[in-house]
Amino acid sequence: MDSRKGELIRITTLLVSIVVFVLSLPLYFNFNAHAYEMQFVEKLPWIPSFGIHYHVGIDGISLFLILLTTFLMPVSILASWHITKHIKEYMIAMLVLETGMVGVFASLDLFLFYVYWELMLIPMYLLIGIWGGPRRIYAAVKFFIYTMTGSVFMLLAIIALYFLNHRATGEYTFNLLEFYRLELSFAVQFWLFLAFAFAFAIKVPMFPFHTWLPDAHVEAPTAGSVILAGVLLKMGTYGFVRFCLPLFPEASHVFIPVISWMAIVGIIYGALVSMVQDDLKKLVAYSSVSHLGFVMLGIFAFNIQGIEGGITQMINHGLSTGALFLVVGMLYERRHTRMIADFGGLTKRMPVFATLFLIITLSSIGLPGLNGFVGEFLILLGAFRSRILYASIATSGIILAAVYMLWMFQRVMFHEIIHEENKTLKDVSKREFAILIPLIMIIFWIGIYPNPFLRKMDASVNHLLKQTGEKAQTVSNLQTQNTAVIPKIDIVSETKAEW
Amino acid sequence: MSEYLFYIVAAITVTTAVYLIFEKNPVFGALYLIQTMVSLAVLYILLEAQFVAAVQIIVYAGAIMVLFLFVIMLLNLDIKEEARNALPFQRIPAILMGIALFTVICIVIRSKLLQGKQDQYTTAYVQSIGNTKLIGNLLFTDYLLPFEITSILLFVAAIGAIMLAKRKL
Amino acid sequence: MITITHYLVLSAILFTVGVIGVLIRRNAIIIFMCIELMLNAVNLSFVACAHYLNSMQGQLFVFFTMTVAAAEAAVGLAIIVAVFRNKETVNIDDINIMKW
Amino acid sequence: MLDLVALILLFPLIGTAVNGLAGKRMRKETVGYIACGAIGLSFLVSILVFCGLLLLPPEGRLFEKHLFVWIESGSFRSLAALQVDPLSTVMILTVSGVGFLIHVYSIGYMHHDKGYHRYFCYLNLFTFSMLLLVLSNNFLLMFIGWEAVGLCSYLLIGFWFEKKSASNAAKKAFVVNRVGDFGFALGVMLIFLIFHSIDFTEVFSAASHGNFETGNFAITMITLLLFMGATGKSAQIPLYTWLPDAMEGPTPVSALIHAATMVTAGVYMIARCNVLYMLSPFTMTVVASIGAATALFAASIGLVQNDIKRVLAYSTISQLGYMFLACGVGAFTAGVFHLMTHAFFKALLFLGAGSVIHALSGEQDIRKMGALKSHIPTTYKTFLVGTIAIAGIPPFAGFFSKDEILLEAFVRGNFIYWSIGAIAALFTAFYMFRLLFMTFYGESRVDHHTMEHLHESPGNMTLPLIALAGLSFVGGFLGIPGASAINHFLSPVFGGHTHAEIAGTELAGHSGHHGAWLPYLMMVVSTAIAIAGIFLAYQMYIKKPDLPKKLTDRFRFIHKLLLNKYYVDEIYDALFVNPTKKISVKILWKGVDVRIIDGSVNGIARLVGGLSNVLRLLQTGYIRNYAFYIVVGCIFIVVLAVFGK
Repeated sequence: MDSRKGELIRITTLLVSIVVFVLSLPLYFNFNAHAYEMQFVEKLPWIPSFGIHYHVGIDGISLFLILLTTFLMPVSILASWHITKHIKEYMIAMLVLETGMVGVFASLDLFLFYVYWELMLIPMYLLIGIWGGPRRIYAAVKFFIYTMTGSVFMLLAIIALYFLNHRATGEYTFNLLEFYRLELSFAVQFWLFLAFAFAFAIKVPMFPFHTWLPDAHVEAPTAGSVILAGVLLKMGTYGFVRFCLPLFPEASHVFIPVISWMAIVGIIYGALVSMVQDDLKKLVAYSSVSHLGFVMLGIFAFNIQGIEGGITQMINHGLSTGALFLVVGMLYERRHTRMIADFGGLTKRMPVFATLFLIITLSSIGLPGLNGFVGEFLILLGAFRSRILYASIATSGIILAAVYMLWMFQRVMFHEIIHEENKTLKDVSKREFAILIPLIMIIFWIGIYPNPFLRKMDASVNHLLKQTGEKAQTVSNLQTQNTAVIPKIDIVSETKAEW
Repeated sequence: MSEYLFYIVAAITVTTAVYLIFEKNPVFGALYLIQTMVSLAVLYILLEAQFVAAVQIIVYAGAIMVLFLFVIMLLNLDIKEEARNALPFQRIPAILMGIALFTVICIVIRSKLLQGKQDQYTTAYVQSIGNTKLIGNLLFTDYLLPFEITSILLFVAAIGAIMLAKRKL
Repeated sequence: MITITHYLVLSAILFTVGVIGVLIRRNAIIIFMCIELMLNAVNLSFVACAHYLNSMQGQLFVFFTMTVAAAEAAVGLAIIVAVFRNKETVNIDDINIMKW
Repeated sequence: MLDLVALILLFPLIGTAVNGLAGKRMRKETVGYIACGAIGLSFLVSILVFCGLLLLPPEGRLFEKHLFVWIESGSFRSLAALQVDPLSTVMILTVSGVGFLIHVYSIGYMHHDKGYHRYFCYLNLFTFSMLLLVLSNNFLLMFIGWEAVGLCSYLLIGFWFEKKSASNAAKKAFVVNRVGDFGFALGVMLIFLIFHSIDFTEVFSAASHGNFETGNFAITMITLLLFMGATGKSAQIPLYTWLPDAMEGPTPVSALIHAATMVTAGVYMIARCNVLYMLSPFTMTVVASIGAATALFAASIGLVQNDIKRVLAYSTISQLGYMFLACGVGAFTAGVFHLMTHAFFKALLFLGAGSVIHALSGEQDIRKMGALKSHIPTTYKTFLVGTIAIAGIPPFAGFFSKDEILLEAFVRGNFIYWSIGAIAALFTAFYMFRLLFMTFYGESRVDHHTMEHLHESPGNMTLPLIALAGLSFVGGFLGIPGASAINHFLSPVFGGHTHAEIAGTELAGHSGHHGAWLPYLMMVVSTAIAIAGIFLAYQMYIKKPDLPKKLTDRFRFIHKLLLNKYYVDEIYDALFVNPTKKISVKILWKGVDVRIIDGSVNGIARLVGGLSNVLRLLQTGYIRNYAFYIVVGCIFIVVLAVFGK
């Protein structure tokens, strides 16, 4: 393919993604912050005989995730300017990925959700498998199979819900809002929660389902890593908020200790392992495990601070870790290595880059005044309100975050330049500057004035808490009885009548 | 009379079929198969299906089998072609399975699981119009669409055969 | 009195013989002929059923079967010729790359 | 006038932005003027605000300015709002005043540095953060300032990032501070849990209205956690180790951040929360004990150090210990007073040390100095003022504040606190004069090459020195026993509770059982201690220069222990740093992650693969074989259909 054609493809894709972003902005401005109902709903029959609809809509929870997706897309397309291998296919994969991601966050029909969920898996698989690093096939397959394993259980649970709903209401539908109204027995909730949670926990990824992440990140191209960390991981946490909590409130309450401990272990473990990595991308990947642990802890605090913090932290992680991957990508483009030991002293050659990198690093550490702090503090506050012990242990993660990020920053950017190759490095180009600046502006914005964001979530999060709280109370006695023993009624007998 | 005829023809059919599968020389095999087909045509006449009998001889025994013979001769195959036998151990199980299959089919036939419905085309009715004419009528009225699709199938097959067989297009 | 059962059993015998042929022979052309034999066996049961049920559908089906058989013979033999041209053999045991 | 308070923050922020974004393209002079101008304006506004506050009646001296709602989630609410009261006014005046002088000094000191604009950008950012810290009206906003000063400290310690030791020290400072911040953050959360608010006014009024009995467990936890934050920021045991290393930064930075302002944030915070601390006697004991221990511990290390800046660093830690001792016995005013005077004379000492280093082209080892008195007279004179001030000779600033702390420790605390404080004071006088003598007196040990370049610093460096010397001289008069202006001024903040009848003016209250003569006796005693220390130093380093060597040989073990700072860094490394690294690599990463989790995942994959390898043998590639399976399958299905029912 000649270069002019490639350039045309790049520019077209970039324009498309920018247009999508611009189109997504009215969602924010026209969003009614006082309503908890789904907004901008569209519902068209798709396969009416099975009760499947093209049913999309957003609330205060998905709003920001969609905006994050549409925002990160042009950024990552700009960051893939250097791709020369199969540009056309690459760009197609990126755009299909965007469709899938936005679809996942917007769908209110579980069937549609599942379709989107799987849809975005394929371009990601290709992005890693075709445009990735040397061990890309291993990483891509690992990523795919890990996610698929979880998805299968989720699919089963979705089908079970479908039939349970039919038995309760006599109507065949995949409508999520209908499912919200179901009164499920505790045993059913228990198993369905497990199935959903398994799928989402892999996606998050929570310890100990995280090992696909470092490999996938290391091998993926820069843009792939950005999207993977920025958006794909959020699908797991989003899934917990959107599906697990409101659909299975009692089960969710029972699982608080399990999930919280997994999250806490993830926070500390991710941080410790991240600390000793010698590959930049791996380091950032493990730090994601730690950050997402915070998000999960916040969500399972079951109070408004925790969940709002969790959602904020999802956005923050998308921005700062996305930015970190971009930065690592820039280094990689220059030196074709990601080993920390190959760098050192870059500040001298690349002062502007150093400043940007530092801001991003600090945002990831959670320095007050930058975005990371708002989310982390709210999460910890929420967790603290529900279980002091959890929050106290998790807070130590912020110490470790400082250790691993600053140590990395020091080894990459500070000291004398040892390697000859590093002496001729160029500072950020205009394109790279254009990539990072919007991210940094939002990092500051959320850090200094997060209130507009938080206000838009209020109604939805309050509603969510009401949903989970009210439903949980109705069967609270049952719950206390069942915490000790795993319920024996399995889903098959519950739904067998339908078959 | 027709009873004996059936038994005789049936015996010939089975014999030639068995010869076919144990015959080493493909040319002879083809000839046995032709004989089988002719015998079957006789059975069709016994079943008062004159048109089918005619087509059986013309198309099957005539056209298709000639094609077979033609290919056999074109490829100039001789007996040693079957030298390599990768699955010698499959011979006995295969025959056993064949017998098992036969048993199963017989059981199905005996169990009368599959029962047909009596239709209007009695022998007398068919003879009053004529077997061939009746088939023709049906083909061009009720079965027009399958008939046309068949023509397309043949067309495609012809093209496909040419595509496959020609070295260079 | 010859009943439908006679014809069906004869058809079954012919079919089974065809199956055994397919399973034990290695010459592609003979296997092909065995398949023709199986087709014919089925044809026989069609015609027999049609006769004893006073129906024309059986005969019409046989007609279609024959067309398909003709088409199949044409294409199948073409394939055999093509394979022979490449591999210098029609022994299907030598044509076993369709694995793993 | 009070409305202008937001400007105090705005100016340094503008300075930061201008220097940060455009500094590289501007002339060095412009950069310096902008930075100094920003802080100078800030200082002027601070004075205006101070005057505005003075115009209010003493009880009503509390002004809050709401800017915007920062974080709000459910019942949690943190405003971006500023609070002006006597305590914060003292702090902003100190910070912006001393900060301004140090900015001016930096123009000369950093003149040849390549990162000139970067330096001033950071310095302005620091001033902004510190001012935010002291002006905020709630705990979370304070936490921004709290962490942001830590960041600036990080940036400035690692300013010469090419030096490995500098960047290591920077990282260490940030991380150790983070350990403290861990406690602080938890403390803030606990406050929210108990008080349902993090607003200073609301929390303190709730606490002081008797809702909590003295010794309340929650309050004790809160205060302990907050104190943990303070130990990090203010370099107290056990988190003091970062401060000596922080001397890797440029000297004015050490003066501003690691002596005068940032490190006192912990003291400020405890003074700010005095209401809470007074409710928890246990915490007060902890604070006082740690303060006293740190004062003595750091002073003892300071006795033998040879790096001019390190001596000052340990001195800083020791003085901070004094401040905590004061807070711990409930004498918050004394603590804040010492904070202020310490800011003056320690900034002076550091800048003086900077001037010496500047003159000697970067030499910091006092063993390679000596007899500099005549070469750099201005520096010498001002340094002398600072040394006398810190040693506690009347009427210099240090005397009044230190004396007050010792008095309070005796009156409110017990004899042990006092005696520890007294010993530390002795040490202080000794090591400071040792420093002075070794640097400016005796024989010159400066090497020949450096000697040629020996020069007095330029005017923009000496002027701040002179100004600070003046402040060190007169600063103490703000707190003359009996007529203490600072006591009076701060009493609305600290006087709101029954326990704290502040020292000084109200000392008469204690005269019942101690007698009115006590303060005067104390003054005499502490002066005598200081003079003893000075005399000792004079004996050892002027009169008998070979005496130290002998002593060193005699007490080799103690000397080595002190020289190596009690091996605390090594102990920490062995206890925390290395095991963590090792566990992370060996057990967590290579063990759990790679072996166990990935091992089991890959193991499952391999198991499936192995099974498939067995199963694929069925796939022979022989068509007849497949046909056979088909037949078997057909038979099976038919049998199932016929007999299955």
